[in-house]
Amino acid sequence: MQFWVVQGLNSLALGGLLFLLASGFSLIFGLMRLANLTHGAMFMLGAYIGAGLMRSVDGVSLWVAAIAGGLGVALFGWVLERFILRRLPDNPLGQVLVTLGVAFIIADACLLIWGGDPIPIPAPSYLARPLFVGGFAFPAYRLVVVLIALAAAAGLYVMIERTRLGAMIRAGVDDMQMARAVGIPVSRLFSIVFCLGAGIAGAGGVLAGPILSAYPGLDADMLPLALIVVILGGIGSLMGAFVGSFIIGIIYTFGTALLPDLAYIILFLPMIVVIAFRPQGLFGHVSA
Amino acid sequence: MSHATPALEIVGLNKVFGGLRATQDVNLHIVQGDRRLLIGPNGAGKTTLFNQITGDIIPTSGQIKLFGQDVSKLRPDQRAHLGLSRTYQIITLFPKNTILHNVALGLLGLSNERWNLFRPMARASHLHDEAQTILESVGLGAMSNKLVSQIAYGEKRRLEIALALAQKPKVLLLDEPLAGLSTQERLTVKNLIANIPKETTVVLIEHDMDTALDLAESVTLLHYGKVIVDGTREDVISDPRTREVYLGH
Amino acid sequence: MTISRRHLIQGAAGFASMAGLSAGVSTRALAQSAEPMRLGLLTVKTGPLASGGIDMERALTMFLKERNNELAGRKVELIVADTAGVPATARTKTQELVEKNKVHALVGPLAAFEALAIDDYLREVKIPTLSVAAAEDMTQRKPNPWFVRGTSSSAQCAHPMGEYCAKELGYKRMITIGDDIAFGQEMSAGFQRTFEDNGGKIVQKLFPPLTAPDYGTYVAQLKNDVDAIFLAFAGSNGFRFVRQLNEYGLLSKVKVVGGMTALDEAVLRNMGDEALGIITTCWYSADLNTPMNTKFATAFRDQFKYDPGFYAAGTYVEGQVLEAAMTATKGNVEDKEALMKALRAVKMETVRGPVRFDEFGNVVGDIYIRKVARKDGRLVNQVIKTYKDVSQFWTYDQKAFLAAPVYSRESPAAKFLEN
Amino acid sequence: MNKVLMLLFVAGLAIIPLVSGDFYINLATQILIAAVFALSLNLLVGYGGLTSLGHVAFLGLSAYICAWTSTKLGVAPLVAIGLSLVITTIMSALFGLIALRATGLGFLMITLAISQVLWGLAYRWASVTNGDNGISGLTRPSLFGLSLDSASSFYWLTLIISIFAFILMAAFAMSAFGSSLQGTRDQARRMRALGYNVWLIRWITFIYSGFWAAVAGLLYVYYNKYIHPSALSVTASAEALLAVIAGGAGTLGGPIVGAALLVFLKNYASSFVERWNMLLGFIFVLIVLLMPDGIVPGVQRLIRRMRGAQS
Repeated sequence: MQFWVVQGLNSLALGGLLFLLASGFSLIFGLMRLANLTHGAMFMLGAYIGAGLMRSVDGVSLWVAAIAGGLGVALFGWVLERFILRRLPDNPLGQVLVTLGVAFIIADACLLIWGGDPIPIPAPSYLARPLFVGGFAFPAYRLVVVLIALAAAAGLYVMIERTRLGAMIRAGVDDMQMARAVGIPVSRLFSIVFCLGAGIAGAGGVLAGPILSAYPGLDADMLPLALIVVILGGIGSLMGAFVGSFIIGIIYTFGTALLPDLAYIILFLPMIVVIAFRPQGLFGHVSA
Repeated sequence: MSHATPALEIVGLNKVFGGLRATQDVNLHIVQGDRRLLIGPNGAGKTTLFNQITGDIIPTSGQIKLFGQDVSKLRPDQRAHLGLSRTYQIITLFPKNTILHNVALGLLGLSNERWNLFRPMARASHLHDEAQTILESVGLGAMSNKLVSQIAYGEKRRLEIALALAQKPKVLLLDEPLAGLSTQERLTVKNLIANIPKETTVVLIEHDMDTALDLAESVTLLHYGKVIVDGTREDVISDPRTREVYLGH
Repeated sequence: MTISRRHLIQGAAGFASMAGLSAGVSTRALAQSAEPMRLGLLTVKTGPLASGGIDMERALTMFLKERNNELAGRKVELIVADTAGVPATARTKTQELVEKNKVHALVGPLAAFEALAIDDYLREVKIPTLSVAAAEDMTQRKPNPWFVRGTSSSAQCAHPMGEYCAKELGYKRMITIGDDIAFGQEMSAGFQRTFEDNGGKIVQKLFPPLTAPDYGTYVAQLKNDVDAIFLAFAGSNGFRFVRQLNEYGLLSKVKVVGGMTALDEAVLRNMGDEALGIITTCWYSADLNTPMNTKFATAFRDQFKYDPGFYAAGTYVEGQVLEAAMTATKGNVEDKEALMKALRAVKMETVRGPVRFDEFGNVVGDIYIRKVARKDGRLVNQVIKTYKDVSQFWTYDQKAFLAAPVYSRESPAAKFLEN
Repeated sequence: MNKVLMLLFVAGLAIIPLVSGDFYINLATQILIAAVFALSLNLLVGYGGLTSLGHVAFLGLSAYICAWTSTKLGVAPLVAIGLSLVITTIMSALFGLIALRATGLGFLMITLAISQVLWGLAYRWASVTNGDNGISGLTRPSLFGLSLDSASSFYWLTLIISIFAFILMAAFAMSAFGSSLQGTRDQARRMRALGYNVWLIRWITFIYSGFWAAVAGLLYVYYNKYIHPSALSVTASAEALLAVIAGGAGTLGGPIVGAALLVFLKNYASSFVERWNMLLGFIFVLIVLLMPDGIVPGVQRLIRRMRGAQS
């Protein structure tokens, strides 16, 4: 009983964390058709900015650090989009090279600035205690991560479905040429969406900090997860990223517990099955 | 081949996208050597019909027969080997290659040489000679070494047709071959189409009625994925339903 | 800041004089020659293992600087190579140090798989190597004659810990959890062996993959009817695991003990009160109260603002061992057989305490049981018990030990697992 | 003219062991191995438009099979080599069946997933792979009684195999089949209408590419005499992919230039530049900004422009 309850909550918490990681990736890919391989590094950069800030300035709360991390990485994303990626439309191989190249730079810069040791990001003290759920202890902060992910999903949903910006994004996702033709400022839209995606990754890195900490290699650990979620859920689909995150959370948590020998491959097998039989992902319309 | 067997026959064809019925119970009977014009307003399902004939889109139900053979289950490349060929409304060429190479690819597709993993393509001189001849026939012979990305739009339109002709098709589907051309260019392409050998069956989608009707022997009017009128040129033109579809109520 | 500390080979002159040397040249002449001793350091300065690698470089540089870059009257030129923690790169870098820089001896590499990747090459080129890599078989079933390890084998510190847990702490039922690499498996196996030989039972063994994004799912699997958990983690994983135990409120319910890298000084400085009271085992502690270590640890802390841990102290010990051996050969490093013999004959007091070497080149020395405590505001590993003169074979018969298969996930078999 | 240059280049490569020390010979050997591997990946990425992020699967598979059969089963080197090539080629045919269900990002991910599954097996299936300890103890066979233990003899063998590999892969790219392959990259739909079985063309390419990756794997394992799961890591795949793109995907010289650049930076420049990872990143960004198609096409364009300016 305890196993199922606690692991169930673990699945949700990991799912929430993955959504914070993958939603920005999905957003960027959906509109720009750009596989942003810098995404893991942006997540790590956010975590380090947050950790550095909380460590060097007294009294900075996690929430302030998350906003700072988000803004910092969004700014970085703006520079990357404005000065490099914009020159590479219709050059997917060039995009691969440049996004991986920038990821190398970020990883090495973080090592240079913050050193090789892991830096903890403390949860707010009122969330640092475990909470009792049906008699079982569970970390309060992990439950909050689920709530944050739900709030982020709701916020993104409202933005995409109810706002003018969202309408333009949807138009661009559906048919870029048509969007251009009806006068949507596509290049400005790209900048905004890339910044937004980067910002979510940065803030996500800080918010995941109390669970993961900031450490060298966080980028490489996270990038495949973002890709798996997005591929499984369907590229460019917010709903897909959301459901994909939680499915991966469940598969990983229960898979490693019940089939420990498959721990290494548990994340990749379902993906192979999904792509092989449903190349567009569970919720995608376009083929991957 | 007896004349009773149509070159292209479509039986009870349906295609549903989500809730949209793009093709509704289409039946067509096109005899060998026919010049068939498909007309209909935008969104009538003309290109969707082409895509089902070539196999790019799998129909929801119904049959497609080439010279009596049911090809509904065949892949597009297998249908090409049975003599089916097409052009595209949106230019679909190989932009990084020369015009000559484009046509040579068209020739290679039906030759077993395409499976040769080691003989250099550059040494396949017979392919290039034949491609050159085809390019001469569409008036592009002088520019065969230019890259597709370097030639004018009208020339690309002609290359589209040359590429299809290289396959020596028995049934040729032309999707708006005159789209976007100047009056002068239209005339050139029209002559090109008119000179296609008579034994080739041609199905044509075209909005430019003046030119297209000259080329056509029979006409099919599609509307909302359905065949509205089907018959000889004169019959369809004079049919009141044609007027209704094009002029509104 | 990006200027390298590495040196280029000094040119053709150095090469020619090297080539001209023969074994017959008197050692005195050598010690006085202008030719410096070239020492290669194989370390990791990029990627996830960089933390320990940077400490290795800092400690060795500090060691040489304290001696004015002179060991046994011979100038020492240090050449540092970054293996990036990749075996194939480690091999190339070793070749570079040996063939291009013509080093006389090597310190490093950091990780076991790096040591294994260069194992055959070291035998081929016969370069005395002082490593911190803990792989058991490098000094057991497949000993490399050019290898000296002044730190410990993977299980060397875990052996006394198993006995300590069973005898002194009175634990009966325990869980081991560690990285799913040879290092973690060998440590868990060694702990299990002595713990069970002293009446304890290992009822659960877990090995999360190195790349596990989060230990939550493993924390939730831990059996709750046990006395304690033994951590066989390396790098920052122990730190992350302990933090997550705390998150789940388990740190107050179950005792935690650890292997030699579970709560190293390197991660301790980033931890809080949750680490207090955790007992770990290692061949070193920055808090070790000997004059030599106090001097070293203080100097290191003054310079880098944190306590030296496993990698820093280990490399410093290797430096001391090398110096002692060179003193014995009167500065002759060209005669590699002699240097190697001298290295293995070293018997001395180092910052970790007294060390000597067994016939396989592995250290015999003191192992400390340490408890995390707060001292002058920072967390330290306070020594609470010392096991004297511990060998890699513990108290077992060496022949029987070597006849059994090397420690692994399955060996020795865990007889008391409950599921 | 071009042929003369090529011959001079090969002659230059052949005399490297006569004029330099072991370290540089070994560096050159590694460049050749990386180049064969990058060339094999280039068939997929450059000529087929199929961006694989898991190509090390084949290098690693063949290296592991060779190491395992040689050291644990004790089979003769020729048998081990044969088994590695045959099994890896068969596996690439099987993996191709799965991977080619997708194109674009889906293909990238599924190849990544396959290589990660193999990586996981290499770590976890320790009874065969020795897990994290890797398989060591492989010795180089001798060839017609000639020992391959010295750096120069192994270099020459690698050079000969690399030249063969280059010729056979270049012939493949320039053949009628290669033209078809490039057609499927640029305009898959039209190719189908022209009578080409696009899927089959891609599958054959996938297998052929897997075969040459297996050859690179054999060279890799005999060079290192050691194999570790890190040879199957995403990083290793990404490095090869970056080499192909940086040098110029879809050109014959590109992957060689890219592989040389990467091996050089990783193994040599890292001795002088402490933050060489960052340098590598900046070089990639610069290449993309200055020569978006990669170094080889970029330099070719530059030369054409200079010639144009002269005349």
